[in-house]
Amino acid sequence: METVNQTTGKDVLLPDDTIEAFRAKAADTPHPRELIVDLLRAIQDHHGWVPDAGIELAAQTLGLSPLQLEEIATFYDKIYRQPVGRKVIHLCDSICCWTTGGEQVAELLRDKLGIGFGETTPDGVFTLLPTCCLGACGDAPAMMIGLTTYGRLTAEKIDTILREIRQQID
Amino acid sequence: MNLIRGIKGTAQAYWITLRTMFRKPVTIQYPEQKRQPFPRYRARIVLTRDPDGGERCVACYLCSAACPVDCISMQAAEAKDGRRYAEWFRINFTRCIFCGLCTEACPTRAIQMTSDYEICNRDPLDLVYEKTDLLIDDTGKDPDYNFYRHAGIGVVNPRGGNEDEKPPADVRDLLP
Amino acid sequence: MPTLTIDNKSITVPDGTNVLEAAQRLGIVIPHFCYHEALGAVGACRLCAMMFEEGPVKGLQMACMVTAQDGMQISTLHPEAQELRSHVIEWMMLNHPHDCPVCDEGGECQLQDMTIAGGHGRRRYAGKKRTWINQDLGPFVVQEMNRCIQCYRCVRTYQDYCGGDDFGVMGSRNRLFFGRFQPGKLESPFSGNLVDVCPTGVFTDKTFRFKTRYWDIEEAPAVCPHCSLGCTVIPGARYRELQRVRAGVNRQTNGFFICDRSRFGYGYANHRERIRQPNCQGAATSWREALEHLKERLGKVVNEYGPLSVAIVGSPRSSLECQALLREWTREHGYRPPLFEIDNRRDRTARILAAGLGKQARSMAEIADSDCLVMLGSDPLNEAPLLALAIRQAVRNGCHVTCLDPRAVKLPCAASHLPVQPEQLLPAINGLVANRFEEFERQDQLFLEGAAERLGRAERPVLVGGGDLLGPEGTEALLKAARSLNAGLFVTLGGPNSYGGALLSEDGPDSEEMIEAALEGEIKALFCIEADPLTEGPARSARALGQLELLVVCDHMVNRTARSADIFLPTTAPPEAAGTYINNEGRMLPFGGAYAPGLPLRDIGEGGHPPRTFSNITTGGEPRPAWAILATLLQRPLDFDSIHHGLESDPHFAGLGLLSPGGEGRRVTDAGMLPPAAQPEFPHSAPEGSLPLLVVEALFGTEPLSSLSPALEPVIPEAAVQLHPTTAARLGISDGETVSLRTELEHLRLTARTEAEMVPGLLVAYRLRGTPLELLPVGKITPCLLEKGGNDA
Amino acid sequence: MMPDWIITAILVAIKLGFVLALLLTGAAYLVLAERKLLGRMQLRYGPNRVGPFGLMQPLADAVKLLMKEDFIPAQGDKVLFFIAPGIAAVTALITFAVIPFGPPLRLFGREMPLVVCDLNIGLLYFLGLSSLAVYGIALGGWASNSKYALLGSIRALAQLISYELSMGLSIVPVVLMARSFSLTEIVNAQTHIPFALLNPPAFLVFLISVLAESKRTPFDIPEAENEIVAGFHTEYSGMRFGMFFVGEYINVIILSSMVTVLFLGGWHGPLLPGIVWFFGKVMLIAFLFIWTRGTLPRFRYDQLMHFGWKVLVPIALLNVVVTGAILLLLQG
Repeated sequence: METVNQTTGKDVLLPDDTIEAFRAKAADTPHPRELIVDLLRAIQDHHGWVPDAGIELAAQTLGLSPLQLEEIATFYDKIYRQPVGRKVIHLCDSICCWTTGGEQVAELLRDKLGIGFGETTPDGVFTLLPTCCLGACGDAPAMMIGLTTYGRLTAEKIDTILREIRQQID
Repeated sequence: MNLIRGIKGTAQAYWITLRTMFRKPVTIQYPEQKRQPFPRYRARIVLTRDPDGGERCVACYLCSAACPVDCISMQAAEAKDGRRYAEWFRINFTRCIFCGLCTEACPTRAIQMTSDYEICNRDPLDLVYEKTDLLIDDTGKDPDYNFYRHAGIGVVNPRGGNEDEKPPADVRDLLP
Repeated sequence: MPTLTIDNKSITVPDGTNVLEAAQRLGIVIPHFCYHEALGAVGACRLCAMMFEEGPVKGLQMACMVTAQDGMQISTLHPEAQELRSHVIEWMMLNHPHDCPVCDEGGECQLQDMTIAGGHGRRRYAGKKRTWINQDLGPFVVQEMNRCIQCYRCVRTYQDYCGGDDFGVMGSRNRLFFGRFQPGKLESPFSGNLVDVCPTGVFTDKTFRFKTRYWDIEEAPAVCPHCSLGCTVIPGARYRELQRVRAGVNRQTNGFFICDRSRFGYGYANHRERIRQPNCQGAATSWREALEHLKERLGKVVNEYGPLSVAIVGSPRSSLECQALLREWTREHGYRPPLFEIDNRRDRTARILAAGLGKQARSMAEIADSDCLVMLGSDPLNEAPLLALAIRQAVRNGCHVTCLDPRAVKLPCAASHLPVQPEQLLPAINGLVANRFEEFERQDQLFLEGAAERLGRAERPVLVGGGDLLGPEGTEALLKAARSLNAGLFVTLGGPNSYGGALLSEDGPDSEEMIEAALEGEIKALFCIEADPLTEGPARSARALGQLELLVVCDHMVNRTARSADIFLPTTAPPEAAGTYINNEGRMLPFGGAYAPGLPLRDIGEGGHPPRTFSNITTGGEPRPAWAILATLLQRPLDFDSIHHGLESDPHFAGLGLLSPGGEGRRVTDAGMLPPAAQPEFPHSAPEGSLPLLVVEALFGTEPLSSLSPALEPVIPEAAVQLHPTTAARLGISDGETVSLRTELEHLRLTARTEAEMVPGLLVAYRLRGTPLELLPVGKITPCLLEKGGNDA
Repeated sequence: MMPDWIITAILVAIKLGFVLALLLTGAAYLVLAERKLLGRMQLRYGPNRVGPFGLMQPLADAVKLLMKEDFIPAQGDKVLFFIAPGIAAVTALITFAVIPFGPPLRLFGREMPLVVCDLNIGLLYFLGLSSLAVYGIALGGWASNSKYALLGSIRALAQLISYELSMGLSIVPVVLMARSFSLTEIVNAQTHIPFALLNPPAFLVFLISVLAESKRTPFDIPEAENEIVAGFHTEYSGMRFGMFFVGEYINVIILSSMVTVLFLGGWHGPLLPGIVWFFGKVMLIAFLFIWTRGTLPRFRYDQLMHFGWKVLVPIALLNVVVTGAILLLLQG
């Protein structure tokens, strides 16, 4: 993934061709607002999180005001408006997970990663966030990393998952 | 019988007034003799300061609204640090009836009453007190109370820094 | 028309009324936040719970979400409903700070009222409260987010009703922030309505900050004097200072909202340079002496040159009462008939409209209800902002808006805009009737044919015109078009009482004739009542005024004419006295005086502190209503009854005396009236290489009263000339460059701004007060030379 | 030797001067005495700041009244408004002309009766003037153009008319017993026994009627301050009010004198000089007036009328008949 513009050396939020694609799509739709989430996710995929400049870029691309983007961006907790690690752990803290040992899982994760909720590991790999429900009550306790949901968490399972991810990244 | 009772009753009344005439009057000769007011006696109004030495009055106009004789007037203003204060504050003591409704209305404990009742004067204008005349260097009752420590405006402490407040929220925060 | 019973009281309400409205009609107070008559109900605040005991709906329901139906039996006092309400209000109050003493909303706070009405008297929550860092929202509105109870009224007003897109709600759940993406000025010209609509103190008026409590302010329903729409406003004053203006309710005109020009443009009444004492030749004097002097000088002129040597100029800023007395005065003494607008173009436009409007008249409420709007030469956001809001409501209801205008007309809603040259407006209007557009290019023809087709199909079409651009001829054509298309007509005029002046002047002489007479020396004395011929009048006014022997000016603001007056008589500003305006649809709207004039306490010179000596005399309390000055000169009683009685003998004004301030007003009766004779305008001879310059009104900075307001200074636009990019490219000018602009009389240096949506080949400039641009007549084409640079000037 | 008429004139002037001075200072100090006595009855001191024991208070009051703003109601009848206090004061003053306040005195070799004018119909003169005094009040209330003043004067009219009847009737036995209308004759008829002892009912009725005539408590409904502000003189201020005020207190002196003359034997009394007896008795009655004011509350209007017409008038009438019958029997 290329995140730095080779000529200017600045952070690039989104490659130019993707922006153009979105611009063309926006011109075609009667309500460009429907593209907001897609565009914000695209920026997030590319840049890791959505900075203010990302909101402004998206607004300009879709012909909307930055506020209209920000309304959506701040509404969803899976759109990150602050820097996060390369992988974000969403740990479910809803009732089913809680009754099946969610608290212990949370404790375990905090210990293993050495961070609290809302924090990022010093190596910039993991960010730990609570989330209200992952829709995986049947597999409680559950967490989500990236687009993958992991259920029936145990200490060993967590160890394996974290290790695998670290390996992937390296 | 009625007649006798009537005559007797009338005569008794005359006797009482006559007898009273020879008793010692209860009048206190005021300027020469002075009376010590009771501890809870409430008269002349003052403006107090908060424990940090700032003016307690936030010029909310509630005392002037509560005043039945309209003797309080003021103008609110904003200081650089966001504190709302009285640009000027005036009590016309020629009108004040010391009813105490202003102190009851005061949400910041700024306006309080003292037991000084001797505020007569020959020139009515001398009884129009301005803020400099009213403001004292003391907290009066409730010595620990400071409105701005509870109001959430961020004057005494930064916003969200008061005892009963959470730190400022941020919509861009990652945590829910 | 269902009939329902609420708390054992029966009421029959129109179809579609919700139960909350029905209860309000019965006078039952039920706490609510999210419901607002203009915004509708969303059932979000959960506070208006009522127990539905019998009928089609059963159980505990939100009253605002239930449509009234026959046979409903509802109790507002049911214990369950009361308990729910008290819990809901307690939740809402959890995070609300205890800062009412330092909150400007205190005393007129819906949250205070509803908390008590909801049954929550004492806070039980002892935990920590949520706090926020506020944003700076510009010069008009202060934000204090800690007080927010998440009722969403602000967003629904700003985005849905007013069409702004820079303010909204961010975050989710218990962490909602109502504000902008970044701190900065709220861009919508209706941002001030947040102050009115917020039920608590999150948004308060910055210009009114910490000034006064609700119970101390002197208020009266009034009519906004800043454009011709006649919106109801409520000015409020304390210590002889006009301190704020808030929106009044008039369902026929403005509804519940007003624009920022109306709300924050009130500073003219407190203007420091306002002359508050009569003066003769610049020396202050008393009323008695000034009037004696006036009679003497006037008598001398009349004796020497006859009564026809006296001319009178009234103004569209004056009340109808003043205008009526002016006419009587001239009739009684045989003076020249009065003029009510010195700008000839605006004068004739108003008279033609007043003579012909009749059944085609539409109110703003009817515009909001229209299904097809065609706008011709009208730029509502700049000329009459509330009209834009009415148009937006129409669009929200499915109306299609077509806009023909040389300018880049920006509307807070979708509209199809065709830039046309100013002189193309007339053929376009005629074309709409005949459905023939030969003079236009092929592409434009298609656009216009579409508009004509929609107009023909529509059930409630309205033609919206801008009087300034259309001019007398255009207005006449539009009138004919409206009649033949059986469409409504809504034309904005020059001033708040242009219509009244037009009704009174009928086919009398116009300013051209008067100036001509003055130049020939026939006029020796000129009486200006709230009029400023040197600024607003024809360019020759200065020369004409130089020939006078006596110039009398009655006004409440200082302007060019007032500065050169022989006798100056101070009048009251609109909020200081009662009167009547007739708005551009012919609606008679009386207004009350909110306070008596006087030098504001703040300006007396003791640092805002009231003087320690008491006096019976109000400092600077000399200004009198213009009508009262005239009544004194006419030796009439100083009350409205006799004036209204006199006016009502004219069938137009039937029912005037029955109206009261703050009501919906009443449209003037359509009665035969002679329009002025048609007089085609001859364009100026254009020098070689010149470009047509169109001078127009702007939202801020061009209207004479509001432009004196210090609160509006930060938003007054730069002195600029707008031109199409192609035009700019031809001249080699780029955006933001300083250019030199030469007209016959003036030489200006302006910034050039390119504007892609306007018509090519035309220059557009705002008629900014205090710049030489203010001398150029509005709506007229002035030929001018535009050059790059202009550093030499 | 001076001509006779000059001596007469000088004597009359001396008497007039004496009487005037006496009445005016008497009235002034009666006010002070009343305030002092009422004060003591209410456990207060009364005025004690001006001069020793507050003795200069009347002077201070006079100065104050003279300096006060003289106010005339805008819609009032100016002429009547001017005249009314004068009528009240003057009628009170000239009533004293017929009252003998001591035994005849020998001066310049002539016997001088201590009465300004010894009319043989002195009693009728007194009754006539006391009826005239009503005009001052009635006109004052009318001219003020104020509802309180008007109400006060209407009340005064009704009250004075009612009580004049019983007063007149209670005098009839006195005339019967003294066989004269001359006040000097009446006094002389009581050389040994005062009529108060001979005819107590007439004395009581007269005393009560006289209280009512003076419009003082308990008969002060014409100026009942907690109902109609100050009654007929509500709109009066300054010296014009002062004249009403002085008139009232002179009236008290005169009515006390009349009680003395008609029932208490005038100047007759053992040991002390006659004039001392006379003024002693007057002061006693005046004290009774003040004492009554300190003791009794005000009547209600209907009680007042009831008492006058249904109690006093029948008693007085019966008394006339009984006295007449007894006198006839004694003669026969």
